[in-house]
Parts: sequence; structure tokens; C-alpha cells
Amino acid sequence: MKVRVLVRPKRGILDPQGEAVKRALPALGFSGVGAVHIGRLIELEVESADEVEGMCRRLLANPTTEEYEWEVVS
Amino acid sequence: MKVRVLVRPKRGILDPQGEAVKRALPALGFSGVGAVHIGRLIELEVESADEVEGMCRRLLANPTTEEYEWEVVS
Amino acid sequence: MRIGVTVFPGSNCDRDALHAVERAGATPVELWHAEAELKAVDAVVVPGGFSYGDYLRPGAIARFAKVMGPLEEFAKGGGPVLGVCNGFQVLLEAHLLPGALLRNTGMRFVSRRVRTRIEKTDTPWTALYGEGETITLPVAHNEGNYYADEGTIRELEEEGRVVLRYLENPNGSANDIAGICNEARNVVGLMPHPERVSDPALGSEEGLRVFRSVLAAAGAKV
Amino acid sequence: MNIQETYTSLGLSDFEYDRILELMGRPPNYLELSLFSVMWSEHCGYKNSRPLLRRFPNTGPRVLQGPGENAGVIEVGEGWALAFKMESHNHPSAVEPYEGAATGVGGIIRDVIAMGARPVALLNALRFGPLDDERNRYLFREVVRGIGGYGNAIGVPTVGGEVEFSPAYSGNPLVNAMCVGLIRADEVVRAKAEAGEGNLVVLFGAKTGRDGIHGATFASDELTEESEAKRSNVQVGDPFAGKMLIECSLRLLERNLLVALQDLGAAGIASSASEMAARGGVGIELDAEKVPLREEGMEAWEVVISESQERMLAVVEPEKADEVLKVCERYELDAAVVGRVTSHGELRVFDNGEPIGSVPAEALADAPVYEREVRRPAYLDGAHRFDPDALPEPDDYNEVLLRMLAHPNLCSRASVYEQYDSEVGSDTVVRPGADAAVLRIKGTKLGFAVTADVSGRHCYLDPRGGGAAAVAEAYRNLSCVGAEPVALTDCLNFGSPEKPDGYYGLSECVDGMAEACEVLGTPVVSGNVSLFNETERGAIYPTPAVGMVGVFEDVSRHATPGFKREGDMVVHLGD
Ligand SMILES: Nc1ncnc2c1ncn2[C@@H]1O[C@H](COP(=O)(O)OP(=O)(O)O)[C@@H](O)[C@H]1O
Repeated sequence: MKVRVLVRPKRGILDPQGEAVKRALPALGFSGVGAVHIGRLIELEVESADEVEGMCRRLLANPTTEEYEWEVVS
Repeated sequence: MKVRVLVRPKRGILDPQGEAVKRALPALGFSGVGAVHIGRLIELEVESADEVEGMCRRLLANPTTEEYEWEVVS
Repeated sequence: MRIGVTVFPGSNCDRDALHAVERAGATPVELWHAEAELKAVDAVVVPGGFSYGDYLRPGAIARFAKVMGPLEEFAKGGGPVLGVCNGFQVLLEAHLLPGALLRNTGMRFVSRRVRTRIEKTDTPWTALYGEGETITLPVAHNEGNYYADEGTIRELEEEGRVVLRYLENPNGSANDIAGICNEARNVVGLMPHPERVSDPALGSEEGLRVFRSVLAAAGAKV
Repeated sequence: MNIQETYTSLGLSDFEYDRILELMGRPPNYLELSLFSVMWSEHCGYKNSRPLLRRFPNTGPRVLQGPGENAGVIEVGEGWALAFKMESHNHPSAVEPYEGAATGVGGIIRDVIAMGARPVALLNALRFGPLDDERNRYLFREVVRGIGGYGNAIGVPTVGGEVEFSPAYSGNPLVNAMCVGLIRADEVVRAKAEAGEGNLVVLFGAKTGRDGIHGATFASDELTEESEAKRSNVQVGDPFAGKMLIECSLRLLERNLLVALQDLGAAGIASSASEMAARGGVGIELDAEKVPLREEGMEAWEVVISESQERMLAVVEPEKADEVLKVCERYELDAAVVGRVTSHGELRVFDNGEPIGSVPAEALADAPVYEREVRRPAYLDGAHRFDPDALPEPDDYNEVLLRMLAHPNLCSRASVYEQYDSEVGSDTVVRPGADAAVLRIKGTKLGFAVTADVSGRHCYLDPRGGGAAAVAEAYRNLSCVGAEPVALTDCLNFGSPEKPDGYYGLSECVDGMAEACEVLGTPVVSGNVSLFNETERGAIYPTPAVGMVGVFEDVSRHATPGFKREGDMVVHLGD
């Protein structure tokens, strides 16, 4: 089955990438953009979903700075 | 409104991150994982969804190597 | 004295660290990532580079390598461990040190020399410096912006665990932190590269005392 | 598509197709035609530049290997030698700047590994259009990021380079990368598949995908709107795999497990194998189905001409093959025996035992050579009528000075080189910011200096003088840090040679460079040619980038710019 994991910076943690994108947008003529946050998208083919939670906690996200969510997509 | 953009390597384009993670997983004690693909998750606050498509094309994704999809999440 | 230097796939300052260890007067020992043994070393350096390409997050994959098991035990048993740059990132991922290293606020790789101050000399890796001494060290990294929650930062400061501080902050690091140690003070992580300024042929030897310190500390114990 | 459309789309002319028919004695199939198209492209076959390149001196007392191998090699002393080469990645960088620059760096590193050398220094020569244009800013930013992204991660210091901006490069940036490797003089490896029949061909490194199929043909075409559509086959660099490839290759050589080694570039396995066969005067048979693949459903012809990055091809004695595969496993690289050396002198490709292509290796190596028409361009007359005395006298010299210092072509390059790790390896004695970078050779007093130089504008206004000046500037830069200049590599970036104006610039620049090389005693030991650097708006300036290497007997005796002490005398040398 295919699993999708979304990893994003924890609230309150500095997100230099998001900041940089936010600053770049007006120069390209895009206005009206508020907060921008950038994280990671991880897509995995797994045999069972049992290990996904463990993988997220131990490897795919850094609990100090990031939060994650995951779902089975197919 | 809040928009979520998922950016991933185009099919056929080498995804060195995904390859490296996939190769490392068994040694980390995670078995039964097939393909792994790593991309970016971008979350934006926008006033209207009209400009999102343009932002994706011009800044958020690199159309040469990446594909993207987006949706309004709230 | 034998000092081990770990080699992960993608480590690229391993040879530099081995060279610095040798110049300091110790026996350099290569510790291959896939072997779960420390070869009876007296101290370990986790060198810089891009272990596993920095893919996923710097240090995230390396911290699961086989060599890390015995290394963690060694560290918990009080053995001196130094992480430099990517090595620092590995030690953070392995929770041997608190906090994390985020992207530089400038969003660019920074490679330059920066002035730093030795804040603490009661670690095995800084013993031969003077407290408050200023030294110039090279930095070269994408993710050197030290972050920890407020409580942790306060704890680090109060317990005197900020070992090295930038006088010219190149990356946005909290409290200008360039290096920290664990509670027991035997595990030190530094973002700048002392091994690159450990040879007069390259114009500076200001970093060599990092490696000499651990030798001196061991000598004192024997 | 009929056959003519097919070979035209592959960049072959009617004349060239007729010649292929003659050489083969039958019509080629698509795989065979693809091979000719790549091996006869300018990038690999030098069909427009070969007669010009013969004008360069390429021997000297310190030259161990001149042009013709993966890189040139010079002797330093005490048994040490340096292998180096410069190469262009202009077109890929115009299309996808980050990956184009990154794979350019990766490619030149593999050329140096193929000589058996450990890569120890990188340089680059860059050209972009003016920075007031968004696209140019994007190209500049991403190219620099790509060079750093690859070089920093693979752990080879980027110690120098040069960058200039001019409208002549708008839409056609130049990205030239140079790598220097260190090797024992008696351990230089050559990419010959000799030592006979029965030896095995081993492919190792990354898996093979559909990357950059026909990239090399594309690289020798003019950039048009249409090439935008070809972008899906962009190659992506993986410096992590590149790092493993360096360590693995050096370990294989150190343990004496290889007969020959060759990097994979344009047209992948097939072209590398044909080069090895041609150089060794042997044949090679490849089994496409043995190649480790990244993608499903690849056709055999795609497999053998794919340009996936981070791969090497080696010739191995059968009894050592297992050991070779084991070493590759240690470095977590894919490896497989994909073929064998034979005596028939052909490159033959099989798919599960079915022959799918067969070409005499010699024929592929024997690209046609064109002597083009040379005509002095009319613009030169106008350009030479410039009268400096007609310039108005500035009111305020201070202001003019400040404006000049702030000009992108004159200002500090720190914002570029601070994105490059210039010290990894702990051998960098003089970092970027001086006239040339200086590195030491560990365990000895020896050292070397490197620099990259050229002024495109000078070459445009006076091709012969500009070509000579590029060599002379490099020579001066090395002298200024105290090194003895020894030899150079170059990358000839020009417009279309099919236009007499363009060919004039190329021919004159080469003459000027050759003359300077003769006079200064610095032979050309390697190089690369990038032609057809044109957009709808015209050709770039003639830009023959020069990368020169000098040596020190005692590297501690180097000099750096910058005034050292108050009271020292300032002397002006020359006129
Ligand atoms: N693209 C680049 N990459 C790395 N270093 C560069 C680059 N461009 C310039 N430099 C470095 O900046 C310094 C100044 O460059 P330049 O102005 O071209 O010097 P010069 O005119 O003395 O040749 C040199 O040390 C050079 O190596």
C-alpha cells in the first residue's frame, strides 16, 4: 500500500525556507500571501501500515522541531 | 484560506533522496518498504486561490524536474 | 592514545580529522559505519561531511548506522566524543546532545572564517584553551542554525554547557551558539571545523588544541 | 519519421549519413545511428575543432599525459602528479541551472577519477547575462547553488573560478567546470580496454534510468524555443553517490583490481565502451539486460545510451570480478558484469542474447573533420575605431571609482565563493580571493596553484590578442602567488562554426592561445569544446576559458595579495 507522510516545522519554530518563499512572492507579482510554511512530503510503498508510525517518530521527522501526520492513500 | 501544495520529483527523474532513504531503511530495522519518494510540502495562507496555480508554476515547483498538485484545505 | 574517527557513507572530513588527530600526537583509528565496534579507542570524533547526502535531514540516517550503538554506550559511559559540523548534527539526531540544527537563516551555504569565543574549558575537548579566549575557525554548512526550546537554551546557559560562541554569527544560531556539551560534559558538538586549522602549513593551528585537549585529559587520568 | 528525418533529428548531416553507410556497408539501425550521432557530435568528436586543436603545443618536460585521455597529467615532483581537465555544461545549465551545473561538476570529477586520481580541487568559469534581468539572476543564483550543492557534498573543495556578466550571454550562460586530481605518477590509469580477450566489462555506480537520452546531440545544437520541449530528460546529480564512486574507484585501483577505467558521459555505456575498445584496438560485447535499472520498461537501446549520472565502466580480469563486486557492495553501489572484451574490433550490443546493434569501434572514434571557411567579421572594423580620448572627463573621479568597484564585473566575488566549501580536504593554503588558489600535497613540501581566466569581451574585440591574453593572465596569476606555471586545460566556448564570422573568432583565439602557450612554455594537456552557443539573438562572445596549473617545490614560499606592513614599498612592474 502507498502511504503519504507530511512533515512540517512545529508551530513557533523558525522556518527560514518558508520565510524566503514568502519574501520572494511579492517580487513575482503575487500579493495577498500570508504565512508560508515548508515541510517535507514523503511517499512510501509499504507492505503493512504497522511500522509507519514508528518510522515517522524515529526517522522521518525530528520530534524536536517537526510534527508529522500520515495516511494510507491507496 | 489555507492552501496545501505537494511537490514531487517528476516520474523518471532521479530522486536521489528517495533512493538513499530506501536503501538505508532495512539497515535501520524497517523492512518491507518499496519505493520511497521525497518531495516538498508547502502550506500557504492566501486571500484567494486564483493565483496559486501561477505561484506553483513560477516559484514553488521547478517545472523541469518536478510536478505539483494543490488543494484548498480550509 | 587511540582516537577513533567514524566514517559514514558521505562523510568527507574524515580524512581531515584523522590527519588532525595524528598531528595532535594520538593514533588515528578509522571506525567504519557498518561495523558495530569501537576498536578500543579512548575517544571518538564524528567528523563533518554529508553523511547519506544529508538526505531527509542531516545526520538523520547516519545515527542509525551500526557503529552508533557502541558509540552511544561509550558516550553514556563518559567516553569523550566530539561531533564536528555534520558530526554535531549526528549527535543531535542520536539525542546525545539536545536541540537541532536548522537551515541557515540566509538560506545559503556559508563557507568562511568566523571569530568565536571559547566559553568553557571544563570539557575534554577544550581543556587547553583559556576561558574567554578568541579563536578564528572555518565554518562550512547549510544547516548550522542551532535551535532548542527556551527551557533547553536556559538550561544550557545556566549549566555552562555552551562551549563555543560565535562573535560573528554566520547562520542565525540561537544565542550565537557554535558548540555545546552534554550534562556530563564528555560529549561536545561544534559547528565550526577545528581540524581545518590544525596545521601551520595551512596558516593556522588554532584548532589543534581541541585534539590535544583530549590527549591531555586522558594523560591526566592515566 | 523517414530515415532522413531520423538522422537529421539526431543532428547528423546528409554527408555524415552517407559516410556512415560507407563505414558500415549497410544502413544503421536506430541504436547504431544514435551512437554515431553522439560520438560524432562536437562534444565527443571535435569535428569542427580538431584541426584547430592541433595548433596547441602539448608536450613539455613535465607532461606525462597530453590530450586524448580523460584528463591531462603533469608531474609535480617526488613521484607526485596532477591530472586535470575543464569541461562545459552550458546547454544543460541553460535549461535547468541547478542540475546542469551540479552534473557538470560531477562529470568533470569522474574524468579525473578515471585517470586514477583523487579529486582535490574544483574551479569554474561562469558567464551570464546582466543581472537586471530576472531570468539571468535566476540562472546565476541556481548555477552557483548547483556548483556548491554538488562540490560541497562530494567533499572536493571549490578553490577558484571566475564570473562575468554581459548581454552576449543572455539566454546562453556558460558553465565550465574544472577538476584537479592528485595521483602517483607511476599509477596513472588509462582508459584502454587492452589486455585482451576474455576480460570482463563491469558497470558500477548508480542505477540506470532514462536520463538525458540524446543529451549530447542536444548539447551541440543551437538553443531554440523548441529545445524547451526536450526538458523532460534532465539529468539529476547525486553527489552522495558521486562520493561513494570516488572512494570505491580509488579502492578498486589501490587493490589492483582493474585493467582499465572509464567514466560514463554522453551516450552512456555504449559510447564509453566504444571509446575503450577503440583506444585498446579490441572489441566489446555488451548485454543490455544485465544493467541494473531504476525504471521499468526501458528498451535495450535506451539502456545502453542512457546518460544516468554517477556511473563508471571498468575492464576486469575474470578471476577478479567477484572481488570487484564485493568492493562495490562495501560502498553500497550497484555493480554488474555487463559485457566482455573480444578481438573483433566492434562494439556489439545484445539484448538477452539477441544482437541489437554492431558498429566498428574505430568508425565511431573516427568522426568526420570539417575545415570551415574563415572570414574576418565586419564588426571588427567598427569595434577598432574606438577612441578613448573622445570619452568625457569625469567631474568626480572618486565617484567613478566607486561605481566601477560596484560593477558586477569588478566587485568582490565573496558572495559566490562563500557558498563553496574551499577547505574540505585540509590542503587549501590560499583560499579564493587571491590571484590563484594554492594547495599543498600532504606529507611533502610540494604544492600547486590553479587559476581560471578569460575575457570574452577582449576576445570579441580582438580574438587573437584576447586568446593570448587569457593564457597570459592565467600565467601571471600563478606567478603572483609564487608558483611555476606548467600547463593548462581549456574550454573553447564559441558560437556556430558554420558561420564564417564565428569560425574566424574560434580560429583566431586558438592561434592567439597557441602562440602564448609556445612563448610561455605552458602546453595544453586537456580541454573541451562547446560550439553553437547561440540564441535567436546571436552568438556569445568568443570565450576560450583557460585553467592553468603551476607547481611549488616548497609551498610555504607562496605569496598572497594584500599589503602586509605599514612602511613597505609599493612597486609597479611592467608597462
Ligand atoms: N565562480 C567562482 N567560483 C569560485 N571562485 C571564484 C569565482 N569567481 C571568482 N572567484 C574567486 O574570486 C577571486 C577574484 O576573482 P577575479 O575577480 O576573477 O580575480 P582576477 O581578476 O584576479 O583573476 C579569485 O580568487 C577567484 O578564484
